Amino acid sequence: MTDLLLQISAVILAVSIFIAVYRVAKGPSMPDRVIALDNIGINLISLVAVVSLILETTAFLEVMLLLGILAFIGTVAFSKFIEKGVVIERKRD
Amino acid sequence: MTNFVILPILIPLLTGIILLFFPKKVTFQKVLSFIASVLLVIVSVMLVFQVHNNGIQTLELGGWQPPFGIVLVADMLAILLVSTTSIVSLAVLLYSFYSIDAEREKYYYYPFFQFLITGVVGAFLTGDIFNLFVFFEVMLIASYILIVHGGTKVQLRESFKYVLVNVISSALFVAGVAYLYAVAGTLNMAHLSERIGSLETQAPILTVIAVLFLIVFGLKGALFPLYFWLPASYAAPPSAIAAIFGALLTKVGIYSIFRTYSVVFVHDTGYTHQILAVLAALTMIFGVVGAVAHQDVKKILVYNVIVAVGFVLFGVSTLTEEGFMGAIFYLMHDMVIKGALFLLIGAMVVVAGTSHLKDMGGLIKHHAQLGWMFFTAVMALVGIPPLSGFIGKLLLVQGGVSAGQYWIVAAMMVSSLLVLYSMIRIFLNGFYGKIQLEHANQYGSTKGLLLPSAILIAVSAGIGLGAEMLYPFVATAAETLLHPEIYIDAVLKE
Amino acid sequence: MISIIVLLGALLSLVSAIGLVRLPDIYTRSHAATKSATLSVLCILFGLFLYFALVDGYVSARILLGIVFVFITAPVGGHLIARAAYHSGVSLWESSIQDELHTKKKNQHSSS
Amino acid sequence: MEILMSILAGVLFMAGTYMVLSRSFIRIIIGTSIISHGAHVLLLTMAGLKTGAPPLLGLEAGTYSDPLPQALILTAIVISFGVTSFFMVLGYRAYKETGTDDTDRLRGTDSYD
Amino acid sequence: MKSNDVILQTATKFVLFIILAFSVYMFFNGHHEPGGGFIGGLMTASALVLLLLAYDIEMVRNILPVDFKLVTAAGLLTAVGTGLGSFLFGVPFLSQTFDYFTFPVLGELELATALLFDVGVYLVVIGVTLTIIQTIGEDQ
Amino acid sequence: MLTALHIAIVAPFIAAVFVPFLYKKLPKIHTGWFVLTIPAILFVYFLQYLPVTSSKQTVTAVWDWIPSLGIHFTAHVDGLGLLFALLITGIGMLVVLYSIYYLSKEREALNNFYTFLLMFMGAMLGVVLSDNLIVLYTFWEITSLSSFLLISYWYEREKSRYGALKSMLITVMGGFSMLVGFVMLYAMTGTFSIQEIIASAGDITSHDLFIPAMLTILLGAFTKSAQFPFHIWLPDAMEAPTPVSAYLHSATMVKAGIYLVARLSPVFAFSGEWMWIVAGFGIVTLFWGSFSAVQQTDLKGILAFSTVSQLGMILSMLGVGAAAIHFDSMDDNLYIGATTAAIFHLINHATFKGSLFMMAGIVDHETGTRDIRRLGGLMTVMPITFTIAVIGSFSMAGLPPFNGFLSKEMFFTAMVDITSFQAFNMDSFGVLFPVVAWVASIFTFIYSMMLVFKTFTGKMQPEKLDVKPHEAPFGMLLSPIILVSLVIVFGFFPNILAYTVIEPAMASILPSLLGEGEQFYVDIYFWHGWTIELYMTMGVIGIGTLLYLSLRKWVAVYDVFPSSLTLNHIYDQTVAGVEKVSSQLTGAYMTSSIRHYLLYIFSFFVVALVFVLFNKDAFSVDGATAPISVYEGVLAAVLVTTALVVMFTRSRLKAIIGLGVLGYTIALFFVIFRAPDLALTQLIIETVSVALFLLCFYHLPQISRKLENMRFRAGNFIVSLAVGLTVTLIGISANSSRLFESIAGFFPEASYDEAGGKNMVNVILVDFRGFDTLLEILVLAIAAAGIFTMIKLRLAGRNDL
Repeated sequence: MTDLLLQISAVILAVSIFIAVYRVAKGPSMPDRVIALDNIGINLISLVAVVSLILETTAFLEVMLLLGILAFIGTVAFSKFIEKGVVIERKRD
Repeated sequence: MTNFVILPILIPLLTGIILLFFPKKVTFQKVLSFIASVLLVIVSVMLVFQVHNNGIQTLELGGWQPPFGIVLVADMLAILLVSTTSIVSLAVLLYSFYSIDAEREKYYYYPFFQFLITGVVGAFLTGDIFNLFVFFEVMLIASYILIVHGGTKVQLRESFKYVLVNVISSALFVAGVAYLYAVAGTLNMAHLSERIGSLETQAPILTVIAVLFLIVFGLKGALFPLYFWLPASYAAPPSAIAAIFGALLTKVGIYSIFRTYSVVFVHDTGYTHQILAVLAALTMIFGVVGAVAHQDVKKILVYNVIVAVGFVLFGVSTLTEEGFMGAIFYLMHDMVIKGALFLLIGAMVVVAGTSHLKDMGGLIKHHAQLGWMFFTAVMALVGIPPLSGFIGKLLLVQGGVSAGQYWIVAAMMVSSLLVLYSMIRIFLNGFYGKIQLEHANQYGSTKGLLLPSAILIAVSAGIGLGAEMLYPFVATAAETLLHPEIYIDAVLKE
Repeated sequence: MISIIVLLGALLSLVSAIGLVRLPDIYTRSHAATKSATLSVLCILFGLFLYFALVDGYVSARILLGIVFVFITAPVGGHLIARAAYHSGVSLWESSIQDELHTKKKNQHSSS
Repeated sequence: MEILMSILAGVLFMAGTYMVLSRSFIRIIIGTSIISHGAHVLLLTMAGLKTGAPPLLGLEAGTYSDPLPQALILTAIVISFGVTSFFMVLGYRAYKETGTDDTDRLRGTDSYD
Repeated sequence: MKSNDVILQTATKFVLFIILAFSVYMFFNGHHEPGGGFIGGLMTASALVLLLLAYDIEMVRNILPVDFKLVTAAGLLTAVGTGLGSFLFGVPFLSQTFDYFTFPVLGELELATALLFDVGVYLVVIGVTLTIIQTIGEDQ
Repeated sequence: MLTALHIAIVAPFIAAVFVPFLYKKLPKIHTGWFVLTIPAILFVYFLQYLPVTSSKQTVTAVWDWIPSLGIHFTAHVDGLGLLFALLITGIGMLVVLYSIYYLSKEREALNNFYTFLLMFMGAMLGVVLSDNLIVLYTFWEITSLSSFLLISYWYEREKSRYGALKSMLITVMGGFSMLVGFVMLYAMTGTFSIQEIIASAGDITSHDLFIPAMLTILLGAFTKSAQFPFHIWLPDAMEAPTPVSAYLHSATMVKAGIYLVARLSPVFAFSGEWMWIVAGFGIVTLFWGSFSAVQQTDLKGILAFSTVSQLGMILSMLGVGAAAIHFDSMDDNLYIGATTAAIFHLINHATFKGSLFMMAGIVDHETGTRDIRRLGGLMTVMPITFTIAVIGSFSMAGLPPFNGFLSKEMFFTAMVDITSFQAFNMDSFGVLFPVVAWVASIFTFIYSMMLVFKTFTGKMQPEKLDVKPHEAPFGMLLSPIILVSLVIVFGFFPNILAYTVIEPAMASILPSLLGEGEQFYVDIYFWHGWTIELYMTMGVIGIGTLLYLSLRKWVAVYDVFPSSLTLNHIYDQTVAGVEKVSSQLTGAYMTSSIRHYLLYIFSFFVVALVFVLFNKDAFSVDGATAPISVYEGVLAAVLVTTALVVMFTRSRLKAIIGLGVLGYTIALFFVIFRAPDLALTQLIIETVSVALFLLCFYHLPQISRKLENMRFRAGNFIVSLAVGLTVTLIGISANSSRLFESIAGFFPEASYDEAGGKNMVNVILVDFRGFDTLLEILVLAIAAAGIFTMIKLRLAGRNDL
């Protein structure tokens, strides 16, 4: 029972990711894609968690945390890129 | 000394790392690289004798027995090539002192150079197929940078192509390792050899993998029809770099084919080696056709690099003792003489102010030494005895005849003749002929540029005249390759 | 029990995904993507934490850290994107009623 | 699963190859990156999938997945990162210097006379 | 267009410590749990990248006045250096060893030369990532 | 062991090293005087061997070069070798003497000239005195080289370079072919020693390689000896200074081919192919050379074709002489005479042709031209030269009482005799030999007369000459005078040669005829009686005179041949054609477009692998596979979709984001496949890469749609699909044939116990395979330094050399 529910959750999460990928492909604007990407990152965390449950292992805890960190950094980078055209700024004035 | 085998890798590696700290101290860089290169020559020659006296030398890195850890294997073939590499690299280094401009020197030229040598030497010495991949990458990334070093337009243009092709071939390499691991479950070449050699049943998939590896190494080693990237990219960088490329880089690919096709993929030689033989023949023909087609001295020489690939691999494909010995002799010869020729052509371009044959002429009037050295080197390249190319060619012909590959022997001779034609044209139109007056006032100087080539030509003559002294070493090398058991026993110590 | 929490989280994520597709403009989509997705991941991580705590008796600081981290960063990320979208000129849904930033900026512009 | 993953690796190779064959720098570089992904996936697949617990002894499982390919892939990933970043900068510089990102305009002058 | 990044910068200060702490944890625990020199190094680097994103190059340079190329070289030297020790002891190159020591405060700890090697890896990864990003960032 | 003999052979090389120093240090003295000592000493040295060889002894001295490969520097002096050695040193001496007066020490680069000449001399000695085929080959190639250098001595002249290249290409081609032949001989007999090969000659005649070996070796000999159709290099070689022509291109080098044929006769001569090929090529060359000589207008041109023709004559005699081997003993052996004639004529030719070349050189030197249309009436101003010309030419034409007459008579005898040989169809088709020989001799007569009378008689045309002609200095005349004296001496006393030189040489060529302690008896005499040969000679003189006098009327015959069919034209066309075809071919595929290159590479990848896969029947789908969960399937769909999006998008940013998604999905697969370290690494690296992509490609333009049309993309798609399929097919097959267990079982136990780590992947990275990791960070470091360099170091606009 537990396992079935977990499998269903995994499928749902995977489908969510798929939908988000659709958004990435579709756009229409760049920020749309970045939001979708952010969403994919978060869903990935969930999916890894579910997979950890399915596999009953603690090996992937770091992966989840890292995903969180990276999704954040990625989002920051993209939004800066969209907003300012540069990712890393030189001396601000 | 336990760690003797790793010294040829460690010396350039450590030198390069130390040099990374002091990019702007050019004199220090020169001195240290020179010392390292000399040391490398000494150590590798010592290793040759050690291998000769005590058999194959191995080093289990980290103390882990193969096939679990990485093992360095200095068998005779590897260490002979390492020695040749060390000599060529020393000569090229000397040439660099006078030919590389100061800005380049300040931007890590010497460290990159040392790292390139590290990669080349390591690829020769490793006994693990994945480690071979890693050494390839070391060598390649250093070569990418050396090609683009300086960032002129033509360098950027050609290096883009060069990098692209090599990145793809690296990916294919990984794919090849993947397949091989699936089938054979191990990475150590001796272990692979043992496992594949023990097969009783047919393993057709291994043949496919063998061909895949042929493609991967063929891409690095410029085998037909995979060499297209080579001519332009080798002609783009400064002569010293072109020399080290022309002399060494393709040889690593060839060596890898040599190694895998004599030690690992020996289950279906009638099939795989016939493919290799045909490709080798096509390589020599197409290579020399390219050389004849060009009027640019650098291009002519670059295409001749391809011809040599065909020669050596033909020797490999014969699976005979003569063929193997011929391939080894020819490989060593080609490293030396291609290095010399690239350096000489470099000096020639410096004094002529152009690399196009139509714009030069009569150089021998003012640069007789250069001219005669070039002539001698060409003769060595073509295989005129008693210079170095001859002995390899003789053995290759013997191997071809005893393997019954008459057509390929004929192709070899035809391409030799055309090699002669393509190269002697440089001599006739560049050194001989009417002096081109419009360039007369800007003739450059060959100061410091001739000594390195002189060393290499002397080595070439030494290989030819002193073939008897070299013979036992080469024979041992061929022996090891013909009998993989020797290699397996030395590595796995069973 | 735990699987139900997880399933809940998964469903939330589906909701946010549907929102991501169905909602009309970037700003509303951003809302769906960040808010409900954050909730979904918190649910699932909490489920995971409970599972290890109850089943294996293993209290993982890393999961807690993860929860905290997502909690902090998700809103910041959402904010940044929305701002970037706005500044790069992505238009609002036609049915939006107010655009305060726009008027503010205009004022700034005219005053300076 | 292995067959599925082989197909996925094939798809990655296909996508990468297709992009590499196009004319703009950035697509080519992305293409090489995808091909490397394909190779890594292939290596993992070829080692056999789902054969045991993650290769961490702390988990005290009965069987573990083959750790060797994982280590190899890790090495390969890092190397391909280095190479890809170099390649990217190369593309960037080539664009700045030659003023084009079209490989067809990068032919150069090769004369055969 | 000028815009303020107060929210980002505030969040960054906070997040940065989490990341750094976590990366150090992953680095030291790498021998037993997922992690190690690579991952630790990359995480530290990404923390610094975040810093670069939130602030600017000069700012980061003021905080960390280090030539990352030298960090790279130092890392390489460390990694090779662990191998060089083997010359002294007459064992194969890169032989690693480990033992358990009891420390006054920390209790029994495992010390492995592999860790030293990993330090080299760690340094190289940080050095490389930041060299690349800084160099490109400066060029734009 | 190194002996005096070896030193004698390499002495010229050693001397050659000192020539440049002498030239530099002692500019007052003509370098030739120093050089002269070398052939002189060597000539005397080799004379000492005459008694040895006359008593049918041979001298052998071995010096190891590469004994492991059967390559010994074995010096072997027998009759044949000594004959050539004496020719080389003797004529060499005269040529050097002549050159001292011919080449000005003020204007010419004598250091080069004499270095090359000495190199040649040493090489030539090496060829004729080596018993080892490989050593012979070594010296053989050096003769080609030094010939090249001597022909192109005046390197600023276009024609010199042309001639040099031509001679080198043709002779080196022959050399390569010969090398293959030698290797085949080695494959049959297991030795490179000529004497040993001769000893085992009987065993190899039925070997498969026998005929190929013979043909390839003969190709070498024919190219060197300028046999039809390879003779075309010789006329162009006349661009060399005249001493060189006299030495290399008439007396010595061109005879190396004849030497080789003679030397290997005992090996091959038993076969009919040998006889027909050698004799046939010889006789055709004889005719063609003499026929072509008549149309020449350049003195040296006439001499060149004459040399071609005479070489053909010697060769045909050697070929015909092979008939003798079919008899067990010398008694009543009708065919021995041919070999005798060959050797005798070889010597005669060296004497009269050498003198004629020197004569031509003198005329050239003193009048400034060699064109017979501009010359005439020199008899009165250059009487000595005229005398030399008369003696030389008449000997060449085969007129009594000169030595040429004797050998010509013997030649006719041999040609007539062969028609009675009862094997290899000689008795039927062999009749062509005397007929062609006779016709060729008529032309020989004509051009010999032209040499003398066009140059020295008739009216002098001073207006056509740049300088006022006068007789040459005595020193210059000395060498030709010595040579023509020999012409006369050998004419009257041919048996001086018969006992000392010819008999021992024959013993080398026809060893099988000699029993224990036997020797040849050669007796050459003038008067044979009223034989058919004498009638033939008379016919030659009669018809030849008529034709010479009516030359103007029939010379138009030569115009019948279209110039596009001449061999020279064919050579030029071939060389130009090779270049042109090469350019076109190379230009066709070396487009310098990376896309094309990649297409070739990928196509080859697909074709080769798919071919092998199915040809070897390696494709199979079975073997254990892990189960697939639904969510994994969905994720696979995500991966495929993303890949397709990235493939077909035209937006740069979309492609980069797509790449990021791709990387993250792959990381998720890593999680599913229990690889936490991989997932971690992949995630971070993907993020950093994406950041770098953004950094780098901000400035690049959008991917334009216009650039890539449908066909372009369809082609790419097909290729990439094929690549993907190939990878998949091999992957499935490899998965289905896991032949061996993985070595993975070792790691779980060893990781903690021996390496002290619980994370196996990390333990492998830092310990088991720490070396990989070390190199991997090296790659990273190099990449970083490289990126730094690439951004900072810009030598743009600099032209790199």
